[in-house]
Amino acid sequence: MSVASLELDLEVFSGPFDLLLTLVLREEVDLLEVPLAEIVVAYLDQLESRGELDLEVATEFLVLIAALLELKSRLMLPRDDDELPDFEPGEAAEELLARMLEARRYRRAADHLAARLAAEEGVRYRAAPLPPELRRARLADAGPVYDARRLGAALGGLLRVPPRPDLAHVTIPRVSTAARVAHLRALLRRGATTFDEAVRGADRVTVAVTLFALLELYKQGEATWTQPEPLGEITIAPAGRRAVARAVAS
Amino acid sequence: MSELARIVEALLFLSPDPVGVAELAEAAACEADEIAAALEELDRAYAPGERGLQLKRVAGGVALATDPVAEEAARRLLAKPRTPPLTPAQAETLAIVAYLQPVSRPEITRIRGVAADSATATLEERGLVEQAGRSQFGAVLYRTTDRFLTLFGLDSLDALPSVSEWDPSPEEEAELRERLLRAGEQRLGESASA
Amino acid sequence: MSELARIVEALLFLSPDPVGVAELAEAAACEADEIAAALEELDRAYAPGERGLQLKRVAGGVALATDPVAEEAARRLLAKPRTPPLTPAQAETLAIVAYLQPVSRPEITRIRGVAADSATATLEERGLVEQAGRSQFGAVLYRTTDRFLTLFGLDSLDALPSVSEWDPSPEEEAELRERLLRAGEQRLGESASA
Repeated sequence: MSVASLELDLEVFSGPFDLLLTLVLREEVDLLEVPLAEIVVAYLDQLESRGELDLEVATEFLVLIAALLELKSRLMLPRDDDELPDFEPGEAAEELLARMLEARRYRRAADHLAARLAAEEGVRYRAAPLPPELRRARLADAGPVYDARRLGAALGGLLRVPPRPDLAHVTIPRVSTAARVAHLRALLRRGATTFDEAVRGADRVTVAVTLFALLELYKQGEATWTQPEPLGEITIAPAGRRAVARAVAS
Repeated sequence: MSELARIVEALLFLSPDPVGVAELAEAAACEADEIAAALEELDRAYAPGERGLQLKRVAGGVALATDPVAEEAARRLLAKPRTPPLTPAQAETLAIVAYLQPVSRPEITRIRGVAADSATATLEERGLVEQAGRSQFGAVLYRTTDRFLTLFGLDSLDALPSVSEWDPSPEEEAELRERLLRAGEQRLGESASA
Repeated sequence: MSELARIVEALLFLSPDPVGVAELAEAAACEADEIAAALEELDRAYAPGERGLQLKRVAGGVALATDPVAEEAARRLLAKPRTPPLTPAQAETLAIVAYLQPVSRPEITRIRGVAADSATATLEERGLVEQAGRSQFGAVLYRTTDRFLTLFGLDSLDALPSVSEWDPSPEEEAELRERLLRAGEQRLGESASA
């Protein structure tokens, strides 16, 4: 089977592949309207139904379809006229032909290389580690390979202190968890309270740190908290013996 | 055998890669023409059919290698083939790299009409090609290695036949042209007359 | 030389380890006494002083090895010291040791602002620095080696280039060590407060 006799049934064209090729090159069929993917699928179908792969034919098909793809993509991309003039039908055919000739040239070079490799069959080179006495170099065999200036430059780099970055524009809020724990304990000494109460008038960072403080108290067993519904009010209550003991002591 | 020839023989035995004459001269602390004379002496000692080893000029240097007479036994002793043969895709990719180097993978793909990624990767893994920087468009460029020259028994890339030798003949070109155009036109004629 | 002797020669050439007579016989598909005869033939070819290689009987079999005549040349050709390029961390550490020696690892760390353990270990392994006793606080002290001088092409430590060329504030009076430590601490202080 040759590529030429690949039967196609496309919307814009029905017939053998080589006829399509000719019509495209003579611009009787607009390449832009030819779905190349369908040609590939048709080719694969045919391959499958035949159950064998002729490399020669397969390569020819690939070269042809690749050339068509490139021609089509060039047609699809608008270009400046002086950069790349439109193909005349004859030129397109020449381009396709040149492509196939080039592929053929390197296929032959490949045959030559494969033959050369086969001719060297049986010529083996030695791949053994060096004897131990040669593995460790003697100082006498060494020459200068490093530049001492590199050391001076490295030391100069270490003497340099980068200028202190100006942090004046950054305000660093200072809220400590300890302070918020103390604040919560003070509230809880008077009984149950709410989270809103605990963070009344506070900024976002303080609200966040207060939440950490509350987690800390919960972990210590000093407080429990409940929230009946999502986004609802959080009630905080003193809990456990330690809290009671603390309340009694105070 | 002269002492210098003996030294050169030992150096070639130890060195994992082909060694150039200049390197041999530096190691043996002598002149290049003395090395050349020693190599001639070794050439006589290793005349074809004399020994189990031969003196090869490959990859711009000299190397000792086995004579194919021992291949069958070597395969049994070492339990591995010398180097696996190339698949057609690998051979084509290698040919394109050998003749056009440095060459990028997209360029190889353009010539072959089919992606060369796996073939290039295998050739690189087998040490036959290596990366050689990047093209102005950022694609990795490939070139052949000294190992390629050694395994293919080539002294240098110049030892490859000129690429024009592989050009299809005018007859072939004409035939291809025929197949591209006339075959289709013929069908066109047929369908018109049908 | 007989074909079998040639084959045995090639097998010994290829094998990195000594090969037993039985193994040779199996590989060459022949009898052990034929191998013995081939080895005798090779013994004559490799008679002492004849070649750059010798046929040796060692534990476990027969091996080809180089004749001591080539030892000096082989050393020059193949025993190249391993001198990979220095990383910036290694260069800094080496510079500190070179200019301040003897210097302890904690001191190197203070000057660089980052731990120098891996760089120091690599430099020690490559023979560029070595231990030189302990400081009064028990820390290992380092100094450079003769190998360091050779690889940097220096006659002595006095030949180290003056730092003034790379010094950002050469007018300062303080001693180099003191200034390096101060700079290191300033860098460290910054990264801690940042």
